[in-house]
Amino acid sequence: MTGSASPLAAYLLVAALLFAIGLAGALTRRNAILVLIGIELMLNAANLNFIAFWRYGPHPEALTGMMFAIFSIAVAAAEAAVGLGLVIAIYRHARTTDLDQMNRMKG
Amino acid sequence: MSVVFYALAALTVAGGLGAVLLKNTVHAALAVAVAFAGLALLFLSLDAQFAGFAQILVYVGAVAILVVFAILLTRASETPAGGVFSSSWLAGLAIAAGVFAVLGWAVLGSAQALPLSAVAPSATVHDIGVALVGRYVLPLEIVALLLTAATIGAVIVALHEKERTR
Amino acid sequence: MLMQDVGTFHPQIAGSSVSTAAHLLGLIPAVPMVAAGVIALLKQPRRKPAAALAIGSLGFSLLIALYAFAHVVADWASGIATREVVNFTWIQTGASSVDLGWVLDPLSAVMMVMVCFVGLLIFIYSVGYMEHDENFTRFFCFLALFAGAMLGVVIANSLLLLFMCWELVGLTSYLLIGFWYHKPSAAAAAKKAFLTTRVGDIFFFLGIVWLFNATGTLLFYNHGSGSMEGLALANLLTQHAGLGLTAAAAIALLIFAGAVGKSGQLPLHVWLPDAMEGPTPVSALIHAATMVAAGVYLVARVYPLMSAGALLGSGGEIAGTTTPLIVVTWIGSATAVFAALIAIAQNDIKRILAYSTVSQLGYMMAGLGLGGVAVGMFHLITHAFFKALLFMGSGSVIHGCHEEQDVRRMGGLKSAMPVTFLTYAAGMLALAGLIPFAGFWSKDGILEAAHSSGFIKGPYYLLVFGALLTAFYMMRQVSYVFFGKWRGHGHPHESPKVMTVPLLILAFFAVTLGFLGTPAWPWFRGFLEGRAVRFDLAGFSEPGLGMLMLGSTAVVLLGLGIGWALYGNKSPQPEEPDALERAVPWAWAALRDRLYVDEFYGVTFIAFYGWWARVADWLDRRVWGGIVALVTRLFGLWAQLNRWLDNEWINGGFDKACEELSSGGGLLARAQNGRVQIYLRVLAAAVIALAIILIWSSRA
Amino acid sequence: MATTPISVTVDQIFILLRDWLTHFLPETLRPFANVVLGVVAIACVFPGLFALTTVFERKGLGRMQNRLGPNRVGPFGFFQPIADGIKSLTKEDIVPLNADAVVHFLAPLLLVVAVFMGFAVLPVGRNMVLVDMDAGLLFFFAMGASTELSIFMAGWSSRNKYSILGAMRAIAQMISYEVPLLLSSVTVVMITGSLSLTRIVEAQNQYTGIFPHWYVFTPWGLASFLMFAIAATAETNRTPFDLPEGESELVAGYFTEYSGFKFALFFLGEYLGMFSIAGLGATLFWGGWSAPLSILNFVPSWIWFFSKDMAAIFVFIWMRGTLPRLRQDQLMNFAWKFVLPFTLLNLMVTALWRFMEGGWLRWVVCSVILAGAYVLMGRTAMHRKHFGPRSYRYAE
Repeated sequence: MTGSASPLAAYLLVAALLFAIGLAGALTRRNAILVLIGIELMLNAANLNFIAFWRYGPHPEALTGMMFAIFSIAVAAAEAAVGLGLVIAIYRHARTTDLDQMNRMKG
Repeated sequence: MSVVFYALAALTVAGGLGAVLLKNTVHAALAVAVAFAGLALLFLSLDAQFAGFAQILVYVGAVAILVVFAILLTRASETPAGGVFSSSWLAGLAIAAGVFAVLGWAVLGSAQALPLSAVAPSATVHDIGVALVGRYVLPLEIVALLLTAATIGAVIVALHEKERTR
Repeated sequence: MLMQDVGTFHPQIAGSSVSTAAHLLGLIPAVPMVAAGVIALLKQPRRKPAAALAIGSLGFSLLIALYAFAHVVADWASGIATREVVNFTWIQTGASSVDLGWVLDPLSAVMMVMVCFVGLLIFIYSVGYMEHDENFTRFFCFLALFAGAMLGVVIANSLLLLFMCWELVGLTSYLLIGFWYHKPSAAAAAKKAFLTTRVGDIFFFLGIVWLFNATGTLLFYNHGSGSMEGLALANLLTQHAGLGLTAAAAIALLIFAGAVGKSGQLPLHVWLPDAMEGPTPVSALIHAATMVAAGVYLVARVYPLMSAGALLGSGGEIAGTTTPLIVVTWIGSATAVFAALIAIAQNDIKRILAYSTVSQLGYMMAGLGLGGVAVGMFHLITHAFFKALLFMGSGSVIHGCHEEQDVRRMGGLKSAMPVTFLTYAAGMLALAGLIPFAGFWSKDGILEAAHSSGFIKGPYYLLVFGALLTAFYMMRQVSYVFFGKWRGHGHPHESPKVMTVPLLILAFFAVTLGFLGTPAWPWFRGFLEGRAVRFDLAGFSEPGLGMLMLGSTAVVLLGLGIGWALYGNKSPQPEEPDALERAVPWAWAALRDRLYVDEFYGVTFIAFYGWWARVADWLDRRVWGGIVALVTRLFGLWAQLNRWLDNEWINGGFDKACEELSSGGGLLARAQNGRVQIYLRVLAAAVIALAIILIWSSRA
Repeated sequence: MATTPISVTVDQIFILLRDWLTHFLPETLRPFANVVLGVVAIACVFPGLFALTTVFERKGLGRMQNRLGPNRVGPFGFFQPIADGIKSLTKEDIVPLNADAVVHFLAPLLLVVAVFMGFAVLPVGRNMVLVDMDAGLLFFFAMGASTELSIFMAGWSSRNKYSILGAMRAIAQMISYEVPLLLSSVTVVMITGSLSLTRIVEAQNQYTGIFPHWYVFTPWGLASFLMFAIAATAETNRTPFDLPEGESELVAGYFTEYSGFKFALFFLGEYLGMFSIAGLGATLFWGGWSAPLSILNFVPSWIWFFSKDMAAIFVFIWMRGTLPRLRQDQLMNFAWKFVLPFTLLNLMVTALWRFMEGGWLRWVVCSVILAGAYVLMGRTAMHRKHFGPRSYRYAE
């Protein structure tokens, strides 16, 4: 992140950091919703990578990275909706969102 | 790198850290909204206007709202007795740190090969629209299908079961 | 019905001279059949659509039939004997094929117009007659199905297609006789009709198979290669079938057996009087006008086969030399007298008419055998009209007398039911054969043919005697029903318009139809035989004809006179013995009991079947059952052995293996503990490992 | 300059003023200064309009309800907003003891900022747009979506059941109606082929004879506009969709626990939201700043924009004085079972319009489809009481 470094590297590092933070959240939080948030963060970090590579990549006019990010946003929205729906359903059933207690397959 | 970038990066990372570390679940959700907004601004700084606005619309406008709704519906805003972190949080943290180390190592290791700058590409809405219904029309349709399926699925999953409403 | 699907076949139309009328012919049976199908789907209370569909479909068929008839008449007027066929392949098996098709010639044209017209009138009549029946739609479904099948018989150009429709007709007859199936007598009558006709049909089917085997085709006409055309007939005449018969004669006799069954000839006539258990329109349509005439029509249709090898007279008349024709003649005339005798001693109004039908069918058969197609068919057509008229009239009487069928409990109806009386009288005089009613001309044709036959004289006397009897029993019936005093209960009333108008129309034809076939103007005969006719009073001056006509008129008048003398205006009470019974009680008892034919069948055939059934039952229980029980026991023992093997060896081994597997699985299951974060952690660790490997390897 | 007619000068007077002001500055600072001036203008004009609107609304509602309305401060009570402003600034700022103070403080700020952002892309006159963004419409909706989060923050941080219920209702309602709002706007985008609001206005600034090419005068445009108007009313929580602040049930909804200046900020945010969404509606369907008749082109474009905006505000007030409040389940059923299907159908019809080139036929076809669908859906919905029995799902 020195001044002489490529701006791409800086963006990639921020993305990596965000990814790691998201992963840490997903791995350490007990609440299922916050685990989902961590996963969203990881997804967003990947999106940042896509956009950064598109911006500094060899063929920006092909819009590949941009498109990937846009589709990824759409898919993430679907994922969030279904994921949270599942969490709510599980909560209704088990009265908890604690992942440590959510380890049974049988209701 | 400009001051703007550093500020935005700091904002984003701070939002992310807040999401992971804050004890209050709603605060964490709000923090993640900040991270999303920061990311949107980062997209804008990368000349990806459309993606940035889409990011705000989808993440701040919808996903964050969904998350807080889910939190309220599951009464997750009350801090649990056993702490907010999993019993084996240390292992998780170590692994996350390991991932960051590997990624950072990879980025820094190849930093010299990366381009120093590039002309700002133009990505007008028109270009994106043409690409979406041209080259990417199949993914577009599939995503449309996926979203429909996800909407229906989410509704069905979250619906009250009839006998439980009694 | 296959003809509906003509679009999916490829009609073999050899030559391009097939007219539109012939093409449209397939629709004639198809439309009522489709209507039957639609009616079958209607709900029970939807009476109006059901009746409208049935009547409309048959009306449509009538229009096409008239169109085809007009076409044939136009051809005939311009000197062409029409014979247009539309054939198509139904089944193709290797080199041979089973072909179906339909034919338009004068015979089928006349017949289909008659069937459509009489059928339509009876359909309309049924609307009134069945008004209060709860199964109204079912009735019209069957009627439409019958009409379609009957028309299929009429237009068929293939013995197979004819046979299919023939069986369909038999089925609908069964269904309609047993229409009031809750009456045990009706159910029994339906069964009897079905089984009795089946006896004839088996022979018929044998004949079909034989014919197909011998000629390779079942088409009647196929531009020279059909089974009723010269080549095939000549071939059949050269084959010998034993008993001194040629193959042609043998096949013709077999086919005639079918006609005997369907047309109620001796000895298979027993079902027809019982069939009167069905609703009266059914009796009129199926058991008087059309279906029973199908046997006659069949004989007419295969007439080339029947007469194969016969010598032709100078006027193209058949000289009646072939065995089948002799058999037909004798059976016909015997039936005519036999049934007329029984009819004398019956008291059920419809039963009298039923025996009269049997008798008249005998006339037709005799006419066919002696005088050729035109003579028999002419009587068939006129008979169809006046017999339908009589049945519908009797239906009107029954309807008006509150479902009373015993003639002794009627009387004096001529004032209560004037329209019915007048029309009935017209029909009765036509049946009796009084000049100038239709029956006179057609019956006279038969008598003339019998008289002029140079070979067999017996039938002539039988037929004349039959004519006397006919006049007598009809006079007896009319006297009982319409003259004298009312002896029933309640008050008789005239029937509604929907019933009387068809009666009037039929009565008109019963009076006038005969003029199509007078000796002066033998239009009908010319039309059927493809000869030109013109009006010529000289036709009456043939030698012997005048005497014959006078004689037959005298016979008829004699019969009517005896009848009037014995029964006219007497109004005997129901309990009183009949006038004839007082005279000759033993003969009366025999006639009343239908000459014991049913009883004879009862002690012979039916008893034999009963015995045979008991033998079969014993075999079934003791012999076959014992074998089955033995096999069962053996299998049971084998199964016990298997079970022991299963339990001790196979299951034991399996259990052991499963225990091992599950204890091994338990170890693995620990990894799958349901904690998503643990999974995620493993995943992330694996990513780290992979990334390190990747980078390391790219470095190296 | 000498050749430009006076009407053009009047039309562009604010631009000229800005250029005159910034030409004192060095070249490099000018764009920045232009933006600053624009922001200042927006920050002055719309709150000023807000002040005017409050007094007009209260007086207008007074008329409709057969009373006088405020008439004490200044001539005809026109200085009432000033008095209100002073009052709200000087009142004690109460924060409940249990409240989450930071979030409680941030919520109104975030709301006002997000709403203000929306004005950045709204062309209020010819050449008068702060940022002519390529994806202007998307930006507008992105900002609009952000307000929901601030409403949640306000409701949740107050630790009050009325607040949280109000916030939940508001968010559910806004999310539900955001879908038809977006979809009905998409029709305009389909026809114009651009997300830029200036381009959309320019596409409508054409005339056949003296009549303008406004989208509201096409079948699909009219249908879109009606759906847009319904959705916009719901988005801004105005009557008959003002359940989130239904005072008979929820005191004041999500800002029950706000007082003083923060309350004023919410009030401001709500009215600014009305201005912006009304301005967007005018821009999308009523030709933005373009004149209703070509002969009226001499009137400055910004006058047209603001008159259309104000006319829309008047309709809002009028509806508030006229219509009763819906029930929550009726509201949601209406959104998902009527408005959304109809906008989806309208989308199809718009595509049909786009591909049936010219001719009167597309007028007939599109009108018939839309009218038929409207009548059919409306009738069946009414007939089957499709708006459902009362359900407490949202209030749980």
